[in-house]
Amino acid sequence: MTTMLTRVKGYRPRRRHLPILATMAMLIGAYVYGASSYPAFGSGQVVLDLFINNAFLLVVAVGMTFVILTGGIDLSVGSVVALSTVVSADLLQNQSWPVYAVIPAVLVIGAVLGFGMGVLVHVFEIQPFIATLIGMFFARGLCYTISTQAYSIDNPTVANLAQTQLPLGPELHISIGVVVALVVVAIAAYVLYGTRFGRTVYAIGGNPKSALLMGLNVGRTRIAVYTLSGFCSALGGLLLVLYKSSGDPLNGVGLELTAIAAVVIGGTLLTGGSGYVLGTVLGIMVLGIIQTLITFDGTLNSWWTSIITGALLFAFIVLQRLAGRRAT
Amino acid sequence: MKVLTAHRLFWPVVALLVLLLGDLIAQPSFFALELRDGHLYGNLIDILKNGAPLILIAIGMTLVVATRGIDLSVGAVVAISGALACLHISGLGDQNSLGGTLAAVGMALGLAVALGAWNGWLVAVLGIQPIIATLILMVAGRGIAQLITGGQIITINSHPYEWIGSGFTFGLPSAILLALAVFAIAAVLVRRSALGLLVESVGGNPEAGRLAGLRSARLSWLTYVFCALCAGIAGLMISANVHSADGNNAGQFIELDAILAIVIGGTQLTGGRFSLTGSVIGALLIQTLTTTVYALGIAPQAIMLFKALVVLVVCLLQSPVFRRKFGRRRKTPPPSPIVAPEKVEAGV
Amino acid sequence: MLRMSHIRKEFPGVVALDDVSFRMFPGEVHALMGENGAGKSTLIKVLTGVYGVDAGTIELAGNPVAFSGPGEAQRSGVSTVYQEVNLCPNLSVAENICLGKEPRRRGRIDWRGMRRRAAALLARLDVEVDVSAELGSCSIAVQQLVAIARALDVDARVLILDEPTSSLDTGEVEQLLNVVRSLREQGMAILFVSHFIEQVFAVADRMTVLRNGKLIGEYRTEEISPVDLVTRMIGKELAVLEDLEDAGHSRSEVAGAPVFLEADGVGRKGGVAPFSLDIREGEVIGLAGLLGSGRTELARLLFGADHADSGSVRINGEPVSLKTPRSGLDRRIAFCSENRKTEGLVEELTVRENIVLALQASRGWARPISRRRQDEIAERYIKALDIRPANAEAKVGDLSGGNQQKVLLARWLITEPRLLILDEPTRGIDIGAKTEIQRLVTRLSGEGMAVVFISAELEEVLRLSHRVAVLRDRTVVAVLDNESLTAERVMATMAEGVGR
Amino acid sequence: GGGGGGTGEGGAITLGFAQVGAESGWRTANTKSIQDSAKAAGVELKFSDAQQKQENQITAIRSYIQQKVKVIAFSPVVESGWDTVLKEAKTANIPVILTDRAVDSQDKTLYKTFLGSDFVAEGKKAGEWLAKEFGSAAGDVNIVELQGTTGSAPANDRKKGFADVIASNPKFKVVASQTGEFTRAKGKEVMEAFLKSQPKIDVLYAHNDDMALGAIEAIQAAGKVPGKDIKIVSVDGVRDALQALADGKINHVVECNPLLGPQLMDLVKKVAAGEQVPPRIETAETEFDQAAARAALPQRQY
Ligand SMILES: Nc1ncnc2c1ncn2[C@@H]1O[C@H](COP(=O)(O)OP(=O)(O)OP(=O)(O)O)[C@@H](O)[C@H]1O
Ligand SMILES: Nc1ncnc2c1ncn2[C@@H]1O[C@H](COP(=O)(O)OP(=O)(O)OP(=O)(O)O)[C@@H](O)[C@H]1O
Ligand SMILES: [Mg+2]
Ligand SMILES: [Mg+2]
Repeated sequence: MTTMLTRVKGYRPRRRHLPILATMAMLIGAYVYGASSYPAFGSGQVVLDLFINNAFLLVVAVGMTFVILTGGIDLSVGSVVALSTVVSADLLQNQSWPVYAVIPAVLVIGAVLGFGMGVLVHVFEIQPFIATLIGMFFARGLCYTISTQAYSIDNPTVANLAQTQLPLGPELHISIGVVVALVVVAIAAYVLYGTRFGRTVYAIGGNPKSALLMGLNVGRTRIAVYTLSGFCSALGGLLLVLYKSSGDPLNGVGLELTAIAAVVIGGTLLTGGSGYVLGTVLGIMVLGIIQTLITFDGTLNSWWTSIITGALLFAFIVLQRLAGRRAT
Repeated sequence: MKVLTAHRLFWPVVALLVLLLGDLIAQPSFFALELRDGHLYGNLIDILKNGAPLILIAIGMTLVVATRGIDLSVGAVVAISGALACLHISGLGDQNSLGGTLAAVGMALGLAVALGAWNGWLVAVLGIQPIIATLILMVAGRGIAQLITGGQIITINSHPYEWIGSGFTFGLPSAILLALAVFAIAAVLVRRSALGLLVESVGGNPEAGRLAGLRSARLSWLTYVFCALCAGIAGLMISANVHSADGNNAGQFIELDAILAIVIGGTQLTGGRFSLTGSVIGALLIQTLTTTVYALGIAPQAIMLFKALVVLVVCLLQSPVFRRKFGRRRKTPPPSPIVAPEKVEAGV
Repeated sequence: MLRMSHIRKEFPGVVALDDVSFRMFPGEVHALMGENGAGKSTLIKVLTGVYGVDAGTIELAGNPVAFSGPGEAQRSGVSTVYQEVNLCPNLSVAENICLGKEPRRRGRIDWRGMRRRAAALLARLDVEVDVSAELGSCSIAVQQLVAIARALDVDARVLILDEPTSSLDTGEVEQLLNVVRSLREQGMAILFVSHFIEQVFAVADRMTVLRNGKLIGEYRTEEISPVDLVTRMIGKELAVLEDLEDAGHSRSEVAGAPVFLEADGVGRKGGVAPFSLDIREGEVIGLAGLLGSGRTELARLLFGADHADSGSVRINGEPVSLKTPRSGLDRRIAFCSENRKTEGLVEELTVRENIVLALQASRGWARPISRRRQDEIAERYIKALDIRPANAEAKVGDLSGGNQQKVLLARWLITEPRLLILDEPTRGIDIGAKTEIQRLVTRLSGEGMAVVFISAELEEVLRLSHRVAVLRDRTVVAVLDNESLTAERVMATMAEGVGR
Repeated sequence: GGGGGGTGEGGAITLGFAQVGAESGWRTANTKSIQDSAKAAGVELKFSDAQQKQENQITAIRSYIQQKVKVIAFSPVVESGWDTVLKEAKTANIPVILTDRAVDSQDKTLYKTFLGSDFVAEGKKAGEWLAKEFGSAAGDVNIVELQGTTGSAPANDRKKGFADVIASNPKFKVVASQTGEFTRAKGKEVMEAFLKSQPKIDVLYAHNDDMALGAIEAIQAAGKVPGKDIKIVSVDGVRDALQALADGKINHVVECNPLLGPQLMDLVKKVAAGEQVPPRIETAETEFDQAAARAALPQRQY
């Protein structure tokens, strides 16, 4: 007996791409608005500065994207960033370690912290929010025990790297941090799209119980994702070291929220299972462009700055939402 | 005994007691209570008084969390409500006038409710993810609070207003009495009516709730309003406690503490089952932790590490997996955590 | 091939398996039989390492094993389709089939190859869907088929199918059984769980019967008759099917009754094409159609779960707008969804809470149902539908699949609706309970309740309905009077759309 | 929105100012002073608020460079980590003025001048007052300290300056020191705990006025008299503190002057005109005792 299962393969709009498209359109809109209001805004360097200023955040947010895609959250990123800068500063300045030894050391510390949180989440079934909050307290506490003061790094290699400008054209340049960040984004996008690990991340976000029954290695992937986020935070910390040539235990206070906001504005669902790294890049651009617009305006006092930031955030999010709705 | 340890509030309560015991050992006079100016005075009273705002916010946020939401804007609402009330009172001819103070309180709470309605609208009507929806107010709200205070700290001198934050009634801090009153009202409202069940269903499986005919949007909207109202009251308390409104610092990072309290109290951030009593215990635990830090004289640099350690221990104790792995003393594997939470909760 | 000896598994308060032994041979289909809650799914989960055992041993091909989880079981050649659809709704059909064993090229997932392989596997089951569509947008039946296709993908030695046919139509079932037979030819050991006795007899070589977590016995198919089997499953004689068998309803029986609901040109773009239908009080309308023909979509429109973008609905002659489930509930329409897991139950809540949910929703939050009433209602329906364990405070998520289905049904029955829409209400329910439900439907319609009844089992539809609406390609192609209606006739209509 | 960058057509100087944030009344007064005096001096001000984040300040400075402002001024959130962006400013030929806090850069050519106060000196002044006040006291002097936000420069420096001075006399003992995060609420909460854990407190040293004001309430609630039973010294000199000083609840306030605006505008004009300026200018700061507080109160704006 045959069944007649002819289903029309008509055009089904790629609903999951809509938020990203909408965000992109709004970014362009914001840029055009900025360029028409403030002449200096139109120079390409303003866009490149967005990347230069946010390179470290981008790396952190990429790690966060992985975690959020599994339906988790990582609150420790800000503290781990701070810890990385403090450890780098301490090792370079006080212990006189060479740069090429400091980099792996810091990355390992970040990854180990992430791994620990992953174990808490997966093995002991502690809610991600709390497990990483513990990590947040812990890393920040370590910062303070190393130093309560910010200090400069005057290592010549670091200074060199920090001040290298890679020219992209007349009066246009980017920093080494941007290159690193873009490489991280590219790798992350590839991993999420093209590897088994990446797809498992999505599966866990979709339904962790099912993922387990489907025979996927949920435990390893979960722990790996937090380890990855710890690693990315440490890398972000290193980029911040390059950016500021200093270590500061107060670095990255509230950074976790900025990173989460960027990821979510980029269209990733906080419940997991849906989203793209590219969206995260756009999310960061949105936050960055809001800040840049306000700086260019330069007439707002402190509280109006907060209020207008909130209002612009609102405008972006609602427009994105409505665009997504309209088209479905 | 087994029933007792299986209760989901058992471990948080144990942690709270252990912490208090530690205080007692470190500082034998820790539990000392004396009567001063007709009211009780001592560390325990401080814990209750200073913990009251957190308790309130944790109660409000518990319901939001139960519907799978989160409210990051409570800190901003705290600042705004305190600022508005103090602004109004500072403009009064007679700051001690009861009517003027009541008007100020009414205005502040009214604004708080409006802010909650705004959050709820973004989440329930526009369907924006809660964390982002409330982030908007978290960012803008600080600005609004500072706009109200003009960036300065508004100092006031109003006895009726102070009562909210640092006054005493029946020898006990009025703040804790207020918080307990809100808790009692919320608990009765939630467990004596069907609200609790409906909220838990909406949080447990939103689509199922919708198909069962629940007005889930309205319900989650309401939870945001309630949460903001609680935050508003907390804002009054915090500002009344120091007779001043600080638009920038009041309620900073209180959202994190509240969420921590809720989770310690046994409510899952993924929504569904919730426990108001648990959240209250969680909040008390956090406040006790803060007071302990001061009582033990822990150096400021070490506070974070100490907090990390305590929270870690509490969470591990609560984790059935951890107890199963490391608590080999009991012969049968411990049962899954929730046995009959209903009875306890319904009893409040 | 596989031997499980003296297995014991205890959950808090319930002994799910008690000294159960079980074996499987290569090249044989082994059916695991038992009522709802007998312990079938638990046995399977114990076998594949989802749960640890409290006592007993498991041997695979002579070697003792203790899988740490489904992943390890899969790698050791035990491929499983669990009872509830356990897939990721956010991923595409192709991914769901290939997840964890994606074809790769130079370390990178070969997406095209993956889609091809998925399509090929589905074709084996005679399913044709767009494999790059999101799984969540597919009907539960398609999801079930996807889960089966996924299990076929491994070169497994043991294939376990836990109620694979619960929401499939005759056609798909036939196809699936063919696939099972061909796998048997290849020497695979297959464990098959189903509540459909005919299917079991059609395919199984050997059966094991469980009752209340205890082993009743192992039989070769030739040795046992269906009646014997049922008797062993439920522990007593069952002589109920007969009195319903040829009830043979017809439109004329309800001709005099007032029309309850009248749908005129109701439809939804991308859902069902506009249709018109009137339902009289006391009438049972069956919906028949093939997989994905739009029965569920039609039912959802009648309830207001989705809102229609054309047409109008009148209830008792008055025009009404059904835009939300709430509006349906307010008009005393009840809709028991086919997908109990995602659209039905709140797993964390108790049986009692799940049962009273819809009733409570319709009363509003301010008028709580007193705890005593709740207990009473729960008690009554636990008894009426034989929900096990008979504990109103058990978490619904811990119940066996069939018992969950009964809870969902109970939720809607207590709202005392005037129109009851049942979408696959008998999914995964054992014969005893199924008969009970059928009898209930007959009784309720006798009392004047209008019923829309959807079931993949055509016989069941014919047995209960006064009229049968046939859908094809999301269009109502015919509404047939049940008088002297035969399954063949309906099937012909489903296939070709021959008029009335 | 305002027009482009650079020197305005009418010859007005554009000043890009990157403020730390608005974390306290002190800071707000600082901002207001700068905004008001910019207006008065005819300087076009591009203001930005970094919300206590160095990254934001760097971002703002970069955007000022893009906008080609004439002069850049900023109050560094922290002292370290400015070399890269300051080099960019230097390359773009934009002079930089630091206000309020210095940076610890080795290369002193990266900025033209520093205008502000010295936190260490403030701590010292508080210590000196204490040494004078209790110099003749018999027995130990038990001090409790309310620190600012852990890790912040004012907290670190005010603690250090104070500690340096009192170290010379062994009878001064800091019996408890805890962070009050620069806020009244925390100041009160911590003081409440101190009052219970410390049997005898003679002096309270608070890193800012707000914490002292909070602590006063705790002291009163404990049935003690602030200013008498426990002497109080704090830093900043905001209006409420001077009032408390006048009322005798605080004993001494070291001023940290936020009203840098007029001085800054002078410097901006000079720097813009290419004039030479001294590398370091300390703001005029006093200390207040009760009489000075009474005198200063009527004019206090913040
Ligand atoms: N996780 C669990 N926690 C507690 N009890 C459970 C759990 N899983 C199953 N049970 C209980 O174990 C018993 C056996 O359930 P099981 O799912 O194996 O039944 P089944 O034979 O598959 O029934 P059905 O035909 O309805 O699917 C039931 O009484 C059920 O309530
Ligand atoms: N061309 C198609 N592409 C993708 N999905 C389709 C297509 N046609 C139908 N569907 C899916 O099939 C379902 C429509 O049928 P519906 O669920 O109403 O079928 P049904 O008759 O109840 O069949 P069953 O429940 O047995 O699958 C919808 O979930 C719809 O998303
Ligand atoms: Mg089962
Ligand atoms: Mg269907």
